[in-house]
Amino acid sequence: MINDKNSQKIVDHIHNFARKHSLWVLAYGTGCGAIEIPPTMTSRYDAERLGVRGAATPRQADLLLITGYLTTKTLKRVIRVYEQMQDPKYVIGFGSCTINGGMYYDSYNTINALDRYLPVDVYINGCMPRPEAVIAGFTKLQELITAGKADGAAKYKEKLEWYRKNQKNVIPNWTMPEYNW
Amino acid sequence: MKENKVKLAKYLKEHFPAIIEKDYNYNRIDFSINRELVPSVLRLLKEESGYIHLSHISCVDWLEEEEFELVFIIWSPVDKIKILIHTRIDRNNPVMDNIDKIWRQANTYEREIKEMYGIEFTGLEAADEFLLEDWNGMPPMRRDFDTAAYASNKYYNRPGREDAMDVREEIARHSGEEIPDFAKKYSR
Amino acid sequence: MESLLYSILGVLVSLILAFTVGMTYMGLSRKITARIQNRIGPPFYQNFIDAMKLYSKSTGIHHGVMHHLGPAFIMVTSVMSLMIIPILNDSAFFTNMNFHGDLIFLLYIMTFGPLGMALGAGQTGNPNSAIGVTRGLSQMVGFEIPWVMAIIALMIRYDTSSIVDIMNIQADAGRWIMFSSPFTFIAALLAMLGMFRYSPFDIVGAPTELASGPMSENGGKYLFTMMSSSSIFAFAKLTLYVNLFMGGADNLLVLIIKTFALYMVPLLYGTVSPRYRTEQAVRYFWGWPSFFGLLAILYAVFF
Amino acid sequence: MNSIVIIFLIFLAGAVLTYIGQRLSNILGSSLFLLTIFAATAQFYLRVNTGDIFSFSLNGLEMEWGITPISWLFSLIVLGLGSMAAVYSISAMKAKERLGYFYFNFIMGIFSMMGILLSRDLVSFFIFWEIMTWSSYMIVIYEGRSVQKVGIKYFLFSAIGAYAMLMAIVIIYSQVHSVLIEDLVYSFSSFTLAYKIWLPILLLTGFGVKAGMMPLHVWAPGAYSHSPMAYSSLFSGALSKMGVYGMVLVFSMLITQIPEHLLIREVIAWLGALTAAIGTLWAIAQDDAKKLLAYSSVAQLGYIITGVAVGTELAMLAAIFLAVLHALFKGTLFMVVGAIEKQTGTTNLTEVTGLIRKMPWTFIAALMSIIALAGIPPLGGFVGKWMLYEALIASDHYILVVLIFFASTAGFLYCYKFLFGFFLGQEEKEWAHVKEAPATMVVPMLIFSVLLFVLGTFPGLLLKPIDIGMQELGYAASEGHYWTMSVLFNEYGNAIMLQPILYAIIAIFLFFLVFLTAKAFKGTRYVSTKDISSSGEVPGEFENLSFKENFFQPFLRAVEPVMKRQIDWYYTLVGNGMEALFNFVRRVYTGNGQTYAIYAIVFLVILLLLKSNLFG
Amino acid sequence: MREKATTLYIGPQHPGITGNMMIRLKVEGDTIVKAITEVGYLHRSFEKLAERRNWLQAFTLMCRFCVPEPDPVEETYSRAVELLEGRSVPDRAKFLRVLVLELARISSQLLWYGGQGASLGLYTIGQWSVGDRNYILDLFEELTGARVYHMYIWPGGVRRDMPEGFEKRVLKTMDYLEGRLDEYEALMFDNAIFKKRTQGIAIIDKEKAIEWGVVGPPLRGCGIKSDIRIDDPYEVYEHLDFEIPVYEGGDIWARALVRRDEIRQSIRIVRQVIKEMPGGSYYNKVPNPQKWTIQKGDAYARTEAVRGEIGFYVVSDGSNHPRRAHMRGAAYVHGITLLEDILKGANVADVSSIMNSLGTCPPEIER
Repeated sequence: MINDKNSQKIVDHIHNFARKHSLWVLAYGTGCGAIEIPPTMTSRYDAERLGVRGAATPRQADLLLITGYLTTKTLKRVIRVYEQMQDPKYVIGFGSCTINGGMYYDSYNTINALDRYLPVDVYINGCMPRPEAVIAGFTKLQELITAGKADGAAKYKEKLEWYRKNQKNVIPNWTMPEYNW
Repeated sequence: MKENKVKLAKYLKEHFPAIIEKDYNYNRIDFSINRELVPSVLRLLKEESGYIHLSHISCVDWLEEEEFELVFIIWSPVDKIKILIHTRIDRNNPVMDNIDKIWRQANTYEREIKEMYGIEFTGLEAADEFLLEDWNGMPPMRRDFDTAAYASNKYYNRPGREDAMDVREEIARHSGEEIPDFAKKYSR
Repeated sequence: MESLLYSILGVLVSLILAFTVGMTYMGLSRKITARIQNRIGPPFYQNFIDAMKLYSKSTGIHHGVMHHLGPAFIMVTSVMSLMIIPILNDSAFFTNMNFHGDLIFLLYIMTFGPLGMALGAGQTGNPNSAIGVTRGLSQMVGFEIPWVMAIIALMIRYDTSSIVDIMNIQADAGRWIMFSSPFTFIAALLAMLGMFRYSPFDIVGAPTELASGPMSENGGKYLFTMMSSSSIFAFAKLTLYVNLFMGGADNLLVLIIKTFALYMVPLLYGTVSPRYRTEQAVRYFWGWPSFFGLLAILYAVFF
Repeated sequence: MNSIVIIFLIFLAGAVLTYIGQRLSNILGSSLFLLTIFAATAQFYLRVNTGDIFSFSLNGLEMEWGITPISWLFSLIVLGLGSMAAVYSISAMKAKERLGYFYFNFIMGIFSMMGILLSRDLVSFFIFWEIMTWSSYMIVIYEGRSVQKVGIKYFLFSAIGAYAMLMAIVIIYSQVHSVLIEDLVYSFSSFTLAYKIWLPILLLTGFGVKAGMMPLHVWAPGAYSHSPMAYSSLFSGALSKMGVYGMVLVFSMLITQIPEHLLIREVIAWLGALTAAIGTLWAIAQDDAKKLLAYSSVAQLGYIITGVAVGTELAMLAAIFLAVLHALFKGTLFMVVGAIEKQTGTTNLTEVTGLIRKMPWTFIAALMSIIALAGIPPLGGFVGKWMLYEALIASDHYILVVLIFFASTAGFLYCYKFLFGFFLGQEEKEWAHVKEAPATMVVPMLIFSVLLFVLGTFPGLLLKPIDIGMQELGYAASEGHYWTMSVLFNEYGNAIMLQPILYAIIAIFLFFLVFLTAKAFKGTRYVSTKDISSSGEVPGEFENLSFKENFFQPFLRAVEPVMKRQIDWYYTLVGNGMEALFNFVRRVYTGNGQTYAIYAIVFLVILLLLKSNLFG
Repeated sequence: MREKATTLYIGPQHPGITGNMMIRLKVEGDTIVKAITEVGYLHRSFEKLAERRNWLQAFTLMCRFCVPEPDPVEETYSRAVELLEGRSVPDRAKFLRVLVLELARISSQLLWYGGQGASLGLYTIGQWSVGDRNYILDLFEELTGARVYHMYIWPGGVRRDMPEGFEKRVLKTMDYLEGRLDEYEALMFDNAIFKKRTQGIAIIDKEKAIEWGVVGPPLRGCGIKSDIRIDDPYEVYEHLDFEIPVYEGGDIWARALVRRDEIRQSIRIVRQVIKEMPGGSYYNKVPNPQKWTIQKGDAYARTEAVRGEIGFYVVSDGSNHPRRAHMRGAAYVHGITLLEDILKGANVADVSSIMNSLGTCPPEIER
């Protein structure tokens, strides 16, 4: 509708402002990090004051929290859920396990580096990350959104083949329905 | 406690002469028996002696001895004694009798042991997959399954996992941030 | 022609007003809930940001034409009911289209949206949506009974089915219907609890039961439309209640105070109530609220 | 020759010719069938004027055929729906057996209904009534022995109604010594009180059976749902309206002459409202679309009966308006079911799913009719419902309003179930082959949908003839008082202006349609219904994602006490087992058409004998 | 051919699920005709990994078995290893362990309050109780250095002594909590709707409870007094004075009442422990972990965790790492067979509530 470059910039700015202050987290506790989500959301830490709130289904969500280690079985579901989310969408990796496998580095059932399979915008380290750290992660993501750098979803589309190759490497039976992006 | 255990051992000996008893201190007593008799021992203990609670079923892989050891741990709230019943089965032909008719919860244990060790429980009715999805290798809990090798083959390992490497600078370079002073002074 | 333009302008202004006020109320409700829950809560304008975010989603999916149109149906209901509810007493500007409709028309136009939403949710093929819809429609049958009883009582008592007339009657008598026909008010208020779908009547989109029910497949722009629609509708409903039972409002400030006070009822009740099951909710509405509705009718007939 | 007689001759000759023609060839049969109905329709509307009277005497019995405004109005239903259903049935009945039989009875049905409307004496009224019962009965049992139980139920109740009516006619004749309706009306006030009470009750029993009034509605769900859908639309849309027609006559002519405190009005109005409520609840519980629509018809007729029984100007206006609309939307809905049955082979709402993209036109027709049925503005159903509520409130029937409103709101449930069941939900592989129904089936439905739409905004088009008909029945003119072309008024003088509402709705709808669709506002794209957010899981191949079974279970649980027993149960209780009763009836009556014909003839003979021997 | 009943997925991505697991519900109307649980989304194979670690390294894995209540698992593992080795634990360590265990019990029950409330749409109680739970986590943080995974109870004792003035802060927190509990109970247990939603739902009768091996609060909610702290006492529980709440009924309501009372009892225990805390050492030092070998044998230790009985079967082959460390989770029984059985015939609306009341915890099942 608006072709002018400057006004596009302004529109982008407004959009980014809205996006960063309204992060709807998909209700999916993939790992043990899920235990620190309730404290983050409830009275002491109250992430809702940053505009972070839960969303029940992937269609409504903006933010996918990978709360800890991912088994291959969960990874398959996470990929499906992630692909059902609407752009722009963000991924936060929680805890050491998502970064390099953490203490499960030698487990036969968990992946060791999340960003090979999904585009991660922000990692929060720790085991467990404390609610403060989680909130710091949210603010970091907000900064990235403002700067326009939280473009994981775009990267994912761009490098889809690479991601798919990695995903299919670890998921033995790839029975996903056909998506049209 | 002590006399109860002696009585119990005597009682079981009467019914199952082959049973081997081993007493531990406090409230534990162990019995070993061959696998065919395990269900009848358990049924006897549950129905006649009040050992109504099946606390645990475990499996140990004795690779060196080519055997699996199955351990059934049962508990009586009246006697307050826990009994460990050990049985050994051939590792190359691992078959065991199903006891989920005696205790319903045994079903879950057996499903897991079947999946993790590849032990067949005769007459077990449950879905094939329990914890693993589309697993078609060696049952992973067997001693000869090398999980570290499997993991390093299958999954990408991020560099820096090797012991005692300081990755902070690399992370900082990657994310374009300064390392805060307080972080600098800690070192391994 | 000029008057048409004038009323279209009035409609647009009241739409913007309803959207703003409704959104702010919802934001405030989040804030108030948060305070009850010992939290700071989001800023009161959080809902505007959320709406903006939803609109700025760069992709959106639908599962077919009814799903696509569902939000439009809902919007028709919200805007239509806003249009036939006068916003202020004796205001030329905010009369909208109130002379075109009456209470029974309002009852029916209010069901247009749920049906549209139900159709939209139905086409997604998501079983959660379908279950949510069955729950929502069942609940609607529940709360419409006391609500229609209250409306009939009003019509009997005041010999009119026009909202404007009822407002004028209150202005003339100098007494709110809330006090002069208390049973009617109670029945309508209890029905309102269901209409607002806060706990304990939030059975439609109950997250822990059905993900988010009929909205399971709606994201981005659809959710934005539904969100705006529900805030407009909330304002319309509150204004209607204020008009019918609390003497209407002479200016916007009074209107906002009155609607907000009314809004607190479902909100505060919601924060301390668990959720009913569907049949319990339906039976609840056919219990005490309908009894009060019956009393209201008897009261209107005999007094 | 009199134009009325010509119509009857067209029908009779057409019926026979069609039957013979169908024996010769399909095309000949179908074209004769259509020709007959259209010729008769044309003859009726072009050549017959109100006031045409054909009187004759049979065995000394004065009889009269003629047309009044009110019967002209009902003829709209019969001929309009009849001709559309005829067009529809050409495709719908394609490749079915015994078409000649079907066509014959179809024409005879319309013929008899026209006969009822044109009769101005009770004997020919009764004869045509029996022909109607007989022809519809023949179609109910069209599908053979499997529906015999249903047929017998229909037969049994029709017989009860017929006996009641016959008894009433005999009484009337004994009192008035004439069977002309106007004589009856003229001398009714001189009847004794007992006759004044019993006559309307007997007549209403007869009409109530056809109109499906509780507790005489038991036959209706089965009969509606088991006849071929092409006929069901006529059956539920027009044939049941004959009962309403009779009731209108009884209430406006006879009951106005008896004292109010006898409460006949109240009782019938309550029965109507209860019919509406119970019928709605049972419709919600149905899984078969035909059954659902059948119960829905029972419920809708309940509204109409209530309106007729309350009998104030506005109520009568509303009732007749609703009667016409019911013919439109229920006719369409039965046609929709027929179309779906033809394309998918089943009418089970739990099996068929996701047809919206396969049968879009059918869906539009269904949606329009459903919106009208549910009474949602801006379609026609709203006008009728609104007038009914206002009439009930104005005539102090407050609890009835609540009951009717309950039925109407609960009606949304089955409306949604119908739409969701067939058209929405998952698109399953097993229905991937389904195509849109042929044009001859779709066009009648769409015509009706357009009519519903037009009547929603310009109800005056229909209210005008109703008004004229009601004036004939002795009501004051209501135009300008209760309605104008597109404005409705209630007793309090509040108005609903339908035009601005329509325009506003269209404007809002279009605005958001554009908003949701246009690229400029970030367009969206279609994804298949298989790609739903099912908690991250990929549904298995055989897993059913369509939520169909026990659709409204929570609601039905809430109303469980009311629905514990079908009305049938009470009949079974009374008759020491309906099964036993059926068996008895089956022994008396073998279940084929001929015996019914014999039965009807016997009736006639008895009537004539009675005439000459008893009262001669 | 398509199935008749509709498939409804509860989880893994679902707001109502109590962890990363899936229940495939087959529903007709809102009645569940069949429920199939599917687990394995969290299977990391701790036990396999533990076989590759030495005795002390394995302990860091163990506490991560069950997220909401890591301490009972640490306790059970440590005690199993101690039993196996015959290592004794100082008295002070025992008291500290009981302190941590009971604090963990309170914290977990507070989390349950949130789960049970939210599953029925009462979000306020969750906000309160999970918020107040932070005070307990603060205590943990002070004592152990971590909020969630404390790694405090380890073989040979505990890892640290109490800091200065810790007792006072514990007591203060307990006083505060006790006051708050009244509010929770008023909000939840005095609520007519809550009663309507829980009474008579998901009934387990006594015979079934025994037959299916139910443990913990669900068992006590059936009217069976069974608690390992009394039946098979460990640490110092036999010297403490507390009651085991038992309620008849076997429905969600009874289980909720049991949990409600358990918090009060835990507070009572904590107060006693603080009062009777002996002095002395808190740790019997183990050898250099790399060289720490344990003689061949096996041991089984059981603990009453919040959800019920957990047990550790530890086997040593004489080396410096466990041959087998097999845990039995409390939810292992409730989570699969029993849940499937109870859900059959239940209402869709109650699934989440039932899971919360049974205390289904997938990580414990899957390990």
